[in-house]
Amino acid sequence: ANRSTQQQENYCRLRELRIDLVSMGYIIFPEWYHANNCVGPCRSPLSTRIPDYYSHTLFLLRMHEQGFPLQRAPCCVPVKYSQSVILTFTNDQGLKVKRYPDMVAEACGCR
Amino acid sequence: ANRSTQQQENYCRLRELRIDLVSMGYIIFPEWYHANNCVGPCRSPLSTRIPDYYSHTLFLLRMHEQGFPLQRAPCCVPVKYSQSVILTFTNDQGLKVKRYPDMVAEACGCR
Amino acid sequence: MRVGFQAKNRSCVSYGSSALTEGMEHLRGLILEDGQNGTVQCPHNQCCFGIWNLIEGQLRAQLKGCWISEKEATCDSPTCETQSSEDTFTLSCRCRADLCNDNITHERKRQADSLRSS
Amino acid sequence: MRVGFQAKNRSCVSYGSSALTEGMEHLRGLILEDGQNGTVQCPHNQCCFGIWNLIEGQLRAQLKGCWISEKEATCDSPTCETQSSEDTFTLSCRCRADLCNDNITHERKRQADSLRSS
Repeated sequence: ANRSTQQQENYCRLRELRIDLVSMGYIIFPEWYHANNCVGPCRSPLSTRIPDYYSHTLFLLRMHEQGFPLQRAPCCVPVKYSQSVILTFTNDQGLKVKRYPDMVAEACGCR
Repeated sequence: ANRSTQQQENYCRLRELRIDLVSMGYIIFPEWYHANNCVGPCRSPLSTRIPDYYSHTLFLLRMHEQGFPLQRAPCCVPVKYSQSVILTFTNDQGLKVKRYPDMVAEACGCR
Repeated sequence: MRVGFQAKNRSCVSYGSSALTEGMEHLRGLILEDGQNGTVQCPHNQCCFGIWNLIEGQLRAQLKGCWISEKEATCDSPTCETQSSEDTFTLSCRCRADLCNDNITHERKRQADSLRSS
Repeated sequence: MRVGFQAKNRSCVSYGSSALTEGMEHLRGLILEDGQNGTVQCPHNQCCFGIWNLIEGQLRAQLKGCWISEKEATCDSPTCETQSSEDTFTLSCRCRADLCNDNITHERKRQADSLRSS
């Protein structure tokens, strides 16, 4: 049971990541935010470990396991995002508020 | 112009990949299909190179460029799939036809 | 490309049996149901297919008809030949000529034919 | 968690100016529009915010009000202090106490205050 937990811990999943936005230069608010990131290896079996199941990924992993070299192996990435509001400078030192999609990673998957 | 073309060629994009399904053991048709795959590096600037633009990816790349180590760098993955029909054996040697989503990579993006 | 009047339909031999236990709805119009033998017409870009069991050297048809040929999974062969080189219980083919799926060519049949003709 | 009757609103100093050229709709109800000065009430988990220009040592307010505090971008400080250590033209803060965004504390002001008190 302990070993299985350890394996799950080390599988593709959402981890905390705080991104500093002030250093971007043109962003005023928020100064930073919890963007999070998807981290961890992608390997078989997919279905029992991850809610997002892609047939394409499954077949890529099988090819890989059968010894065929893949130009790009499956990768742990965000499959669901949420949006956020950002206050930035405009080009002429004015202020602008805008809602940006795909700001925060909410769920991960192997693709 | 030539150099720019070369750079685009080397950027994250859809490449042909044929996957053999008969070797999976339980699949009868199709024997193989054009699954395709997303291959190539992800780097700034994102917006001019790729139609699918993610704020999350943009900020990850900026962090990376500013010298902060990322646990997982942006990765070139399918962002759009299409479905396909597969004919397989059932557990008791019967036959089963099913439509599977996410079979074919149709578009790529950096996530 | 628009399909003109010249584009002939594909004719495939059809056979439906109880072997198909799930997903009949995906093959509606592409096979005849309930053990009927006959011919079905499908768009000219479709493949014919067939699945047989090989029992004591005898082929027993399981399913025949038109296959849903999507752009990403076409068929190349004009004749129905088994892809598998192994000694399997189930033989299958997809092919792209009218009525090409009537019978399947397989190793043991080919060996027997060449023995007979020599 | 349901917000009970005990949960007080947050009061923030509000100031709206023509500096906000785009996206006013996202701050509707969170700032007073058209150069009005006053106080706005927002849910108790929101932050107050303020943006000033620093012109010849004088602070000129650009925008004040409640900030849309989403779970992924909260504010920690009870007082309004500039995050930037650089000598910038624009100063800003977000803070989480009633009316905390009336004025901003910044390096040069702090230096001047400490000189005065010594």
